[in-house]
Amino acid sequence: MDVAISTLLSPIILFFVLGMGAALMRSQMSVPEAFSKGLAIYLMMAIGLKGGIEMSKNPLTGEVALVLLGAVVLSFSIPLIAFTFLSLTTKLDRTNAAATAAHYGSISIVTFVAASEAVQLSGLVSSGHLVAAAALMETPAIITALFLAHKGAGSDAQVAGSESGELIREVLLNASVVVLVGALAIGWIAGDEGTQKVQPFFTDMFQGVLCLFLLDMGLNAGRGLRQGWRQLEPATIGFGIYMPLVSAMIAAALCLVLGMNAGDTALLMTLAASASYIAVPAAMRLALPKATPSIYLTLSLGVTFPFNVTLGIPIYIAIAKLVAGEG
Amino acid sequence: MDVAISTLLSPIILFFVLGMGAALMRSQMSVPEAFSKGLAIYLMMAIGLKGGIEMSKNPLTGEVALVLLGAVVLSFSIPLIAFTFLSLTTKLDRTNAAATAAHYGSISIVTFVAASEAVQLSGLVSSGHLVAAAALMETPAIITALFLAHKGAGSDAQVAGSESGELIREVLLNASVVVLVGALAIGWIAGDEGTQKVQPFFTDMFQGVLCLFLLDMGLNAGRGLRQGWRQLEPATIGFGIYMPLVSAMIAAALCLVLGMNAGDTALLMTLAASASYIAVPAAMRLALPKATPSIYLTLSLGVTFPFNVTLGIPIYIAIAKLVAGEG
Amino acid sequence: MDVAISTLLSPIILFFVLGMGAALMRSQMSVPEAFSKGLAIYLMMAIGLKGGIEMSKNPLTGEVALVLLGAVVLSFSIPLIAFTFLSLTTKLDRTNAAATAAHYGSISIVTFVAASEAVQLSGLVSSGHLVAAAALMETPAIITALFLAHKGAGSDAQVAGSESGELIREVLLNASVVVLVGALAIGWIAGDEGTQKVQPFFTDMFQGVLCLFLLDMGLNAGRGLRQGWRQLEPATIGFGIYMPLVSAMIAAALCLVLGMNAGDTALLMTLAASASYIAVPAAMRLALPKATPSIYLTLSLGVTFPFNVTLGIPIYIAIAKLVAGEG
Amino acid sequence: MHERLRIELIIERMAYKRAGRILEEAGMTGYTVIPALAGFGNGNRWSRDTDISSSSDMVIIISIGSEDRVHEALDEIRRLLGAHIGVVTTSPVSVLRPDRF
Amino acid sequence: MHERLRIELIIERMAYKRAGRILEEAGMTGYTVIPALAGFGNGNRWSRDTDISSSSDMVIIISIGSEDRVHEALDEIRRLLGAHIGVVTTSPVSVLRPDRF
Amino acid sequence: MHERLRIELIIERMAYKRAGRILEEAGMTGYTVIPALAGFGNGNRWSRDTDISSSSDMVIIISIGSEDRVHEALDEIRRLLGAHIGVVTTSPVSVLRPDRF
Ligand SMILES: Nc1ncnc2c1ncn2[C@@H]1O[C@H](COP(=O)(O)O)[C@@H](O)[C@H]1O
Ligand SMILES: Nc1ncnc2c1ncn2[C@@H]1O[C@H](COP(=O)(O)O)[C@@H](O)[C@H]1O
Ligand SMILES: Nc1ncnc2c1ncn2[C@@H]1O[C@H](COP(=O)(O)O)[C@@H](O)[C@H]1O
Ligand code: NA
Ligand code: NA
Ligand code: NA
Repeated sequence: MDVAISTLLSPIILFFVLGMGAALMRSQMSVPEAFSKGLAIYLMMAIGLKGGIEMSKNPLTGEVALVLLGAVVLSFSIPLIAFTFLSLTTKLDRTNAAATAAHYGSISIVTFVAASEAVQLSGLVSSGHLVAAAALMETPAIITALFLAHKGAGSDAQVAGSESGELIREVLLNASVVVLVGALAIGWIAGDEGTQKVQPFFTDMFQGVLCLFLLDMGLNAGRGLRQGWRQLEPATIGFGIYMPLVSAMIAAALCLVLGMNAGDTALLMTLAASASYIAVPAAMRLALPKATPSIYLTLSLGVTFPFNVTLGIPIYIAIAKLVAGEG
Repeated sequence: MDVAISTLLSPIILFFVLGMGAALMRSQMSVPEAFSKGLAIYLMMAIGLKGGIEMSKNPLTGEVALVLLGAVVLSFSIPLIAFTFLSLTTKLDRTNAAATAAHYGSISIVTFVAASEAVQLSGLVSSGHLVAAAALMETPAIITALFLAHKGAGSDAQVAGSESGELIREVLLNASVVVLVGALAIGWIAGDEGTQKVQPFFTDMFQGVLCLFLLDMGLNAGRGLRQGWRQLEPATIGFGIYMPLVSAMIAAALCLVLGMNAGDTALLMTLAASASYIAVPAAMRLALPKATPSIYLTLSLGVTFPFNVTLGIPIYIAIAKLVAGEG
Repeated sequence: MDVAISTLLSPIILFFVLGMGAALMRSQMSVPEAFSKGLAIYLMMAIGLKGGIEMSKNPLTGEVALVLLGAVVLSFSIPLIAFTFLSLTTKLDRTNAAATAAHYGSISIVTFVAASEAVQLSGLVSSGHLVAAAALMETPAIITALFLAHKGAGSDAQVAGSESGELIREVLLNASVVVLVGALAIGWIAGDEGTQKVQPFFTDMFQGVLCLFLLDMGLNAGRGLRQGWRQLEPATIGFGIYMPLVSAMIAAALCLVLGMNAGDTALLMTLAASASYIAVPAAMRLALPKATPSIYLTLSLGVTFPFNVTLGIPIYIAIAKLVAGEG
Repeated sequence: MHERLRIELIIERMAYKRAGRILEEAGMTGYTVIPALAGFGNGNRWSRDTDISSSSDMVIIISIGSEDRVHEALDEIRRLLGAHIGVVTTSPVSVLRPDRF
Repeated sequence: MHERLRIELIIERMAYKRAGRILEEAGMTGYTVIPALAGFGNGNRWSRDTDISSSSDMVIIISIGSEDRVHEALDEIRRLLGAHIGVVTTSPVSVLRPDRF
Repeated sequence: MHERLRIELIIERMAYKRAGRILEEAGMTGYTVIPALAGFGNGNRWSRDTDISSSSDMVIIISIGSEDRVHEALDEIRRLLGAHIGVVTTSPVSVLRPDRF
């Protein structure tokens, strides 16, 4: 509980709350897009490097491979569950339900980072390959969602002007995937020693930059919420809260089977519970342009993200401790 | 004197001079707007956090409350004096005189930071609540100026398309106020310990980022001056030099009454002497669109800012030592 | 050899390779222009300051002055050689040959920084005034190139709308020159002690920021190469590889004559070998607008830069050791 | 193709929301705002990157609509331009999907 | 001066490359893409700086060409706008160097 | 509403100040410069974010003025476009406050 409170009162979360509050009170302040995109690239480089450095310290075992495989399976399958819930409980059409489901199968790297901090604060340990899991979970959900959207929709003709391969490039080579996977590999190759000189920038600055980024995310989430909530029925908003819990429980079951420790369990639960708000929206604009961005974004950034970083993470950590028997 | 020179030769001031020189020599270089807006947000977060952390170390006393109240009174009243001087000595019309007066009642946070450094270099101590004073002084001057502009101007009709509340939001929830007050509160809540992990970014980097920002300010001030000085009569330019001294003396008197120490006195004098060049211009475009930006900006950014950071601050510190009897 | 490999596996180079690979695989990711321009200014400030601080430790001797003079002579004369090669071996017209030659006489500051790291890794020492040499080499090549382009071309009429002095300002007061020379002077004036407080930002962060910048350069180089290589004949591409070697050998001969140590020799060779991709292209658009940017840029950024930072620098260091008898 | 009016409003950045509200109230179905990076007027040159206050920043608002609505908007825009810096032009354009406007 | 058509396509950012390919295939000799920073449509306001996903970002594509080519492009653009958010207008303009288009 | 000419000049960024001076000298009362983020011409695509040299960057200059002044400017602009990359178009527009131009 103490940990939960000190997580909630950490500067990172407080800056998010500040941004969200300012936006809800209709402050006109904003962080320039070019600047926050630059910060996002920094954050992904830092996360990737950190994961790679940690992975370089241990050999890649069969267990690690199993965890990564499990992560991919989660990303493929969570959209099926999400889609089912959305179809049964909301009025979203097939396209919007599929597009929204893709977001929940994919991940939010900032939520992952917030969980890593909280895990560490709780005195648990976690391993670098969870960063690899995060990178691997970005994409599969999109494939499931496209399958769901097109099933039964007949074969739609190609969008005018589209080019073969453009969607695959967007999905497999978007900035998150390139930077996360690339930095992971670089951290792995260069190791702790080889990255010594870049660590002041990527390690010492990390928490501070995150504060600035979360201020911006709060502004974004708040503004999105203020404008978008009218478009969401209560059942859809509810989905934004219970779906992360459902995904987290599925991940917890998987971790139990794989015998993972509490720290890694909490992180994989968080990855499952988190919803994308950068990579998947971009892919959806290309692949399912008729889906409505304000629905999936308001839900993912305005409802699920704030829920996860405030209440969700402490819950996932508590459950992870029980599941791993480290309570 | 030694301190004055080492202040003048500090990298921060030298980079400002570099930028100003380059602009006056008509170099075309510039710092992208999105980047320098990002840096400005960083600087305000860092200043707010630092002030909040320091405030968290001492209880809020009645004296502190009095200082804050005094700061607000200064911000409300300085525009009256500035307006009187401008009306008597220059040909500026009522609107321009009022708009300019607002800038001098409000504050420049970068000037405040430069003064904080110089105060420290002089071996004086200052307290965190001066940051709160800075935040509180941003806004009241605007209210006085609107009152001055509209008095006797008859009741003007609302500007087409304006919305009730938009001006109040701009004035009370602009980026400076939101970030400064928010970070101050966060620093206060989280305290020294809770902000340990973000201090490498917000404390260690601060001076360096300031150099970069001041290079940009120099470029801005130089270009503004090169283009705008022809629009300013000598009496107006003179105002940009003597008004800060007048405001500083009023603040010094207040500090004497309140029995403040030399460091805090120097900072409050600097706040009084400094003129806004971001928050107030924005508010003026909304509230007094007929005032001419090139007048108030050239004066505030091209004349008063350079005066304060080079000559002004050493003067205020010297006077503050006398006033506080710490000379 | 070991050093060569550890240079190649340093994070800086690996991030460049990552960016280049992503672009060649047609990833759509990019770093916002405003952000990377901001980083470029930071890098030049940091390099200038470092050089200035080091120069402040030693008196300016006649030898230093000779090295600087030699650097200027190199920048003036390399374009003559480059122009001759291009005229003899490629189909480029006079204007394009001259514009390209200007790039090779000028320098790339990022290549210089990469060489500085490698020099240090090799256990060699180098001096601060090589930064001054870098700054001095930015410009002379442009003058030679303009002379080459206009010789025999008859006197062209002035471009419509051009203003006397605009070209000179662009050439002498562009961002690289202003920031590099300015920061060098500031580092020199303030010295090691005076810059203590800004060193966490400009020294500790440097390597990390460079990684981010090189990721972007890789994206730029890869995209340029993918689009531009069809416009380049094999002989032109060959020039992009052998010209740096030629320039480096000329610089080596000069260093031998001047009796410079191995570290400084390696750096001056690198400066001679490197080709500009920011300052000179901008000057060429003003001075020789009819030259084709995709030719000189693809060559400088897509061919010569990658060659230098991977293979070139280790070669120059090896030769420098021989030349200086420190092998 | 069908005929509509295109209104183009070059206006200071701080005032663009006011202009937007006027267009919305006149029943225009949409508008798009683009940033300017430099300009000249009244003998002065400005540039976004060297105006830290953003107070000389201009934007351009483009809106396509029916002639009636554009003219309805123009009355209020004339009032707006009494207070704020700006230039407004209209011109006829052909559109593809006329029901959208 | 010679008469050409100017096509102006306000379209979501993620779709601009598709629009560009259509223009290229119709034989237009060039186009230029400019960023929008805010807008309004369908009752919603958006702003680039507060949409971290960039999914409401719009751009404007401007292309000058001969009437034939513009009309050839318009057919495919109509199809594109069946899927993507956007507005297209055309208008006649005078150009200096007609052989360029 | 009164008739004026709108000149739209798509030109490389490094040359915009030259174009601006031409407009000023022709007596145009103002112009506004907007940045482009990408484009296509001569078989090549460019994009601002992946051109570190900015040498393919284009901007668009928009200027409203009387027919006489625009035509005066066009002569020099034709010369400018002999050296620099660019496209120029003019079109008639209606303006609100004719005395401004
Ligand atoms: N005739 C014009 N054509 C295009 N833009 C203009 C014109 N006049 C003014 N502007 C723009 O409006 C700004 C303010 O102009 P002014 O009100 O004349 O000071 C200028 O800096 C330009 O960006
Ligand atoms: N009539 C219009 N004129 C100019 N821009 C428009 C118009 N309608 C829509 N837009 C732009 O297209 C975006 C999406 O519009 P909509 O498809 O109506 O949601 C808006 O946010 C505007 O940026
Ligand atoms: N027909 C056109 N319409 C709009 N923009 C054009 C056109 N032709 C060229 N451009 C712009 O001018 C740039 C250079 O074109 P070019 O001179 O053909 O290489 C292109 O990248 C476009 O941004
Ligand atoms: Na998920
Ligand atoms: Na003040
Ligand atoms: Na060179």
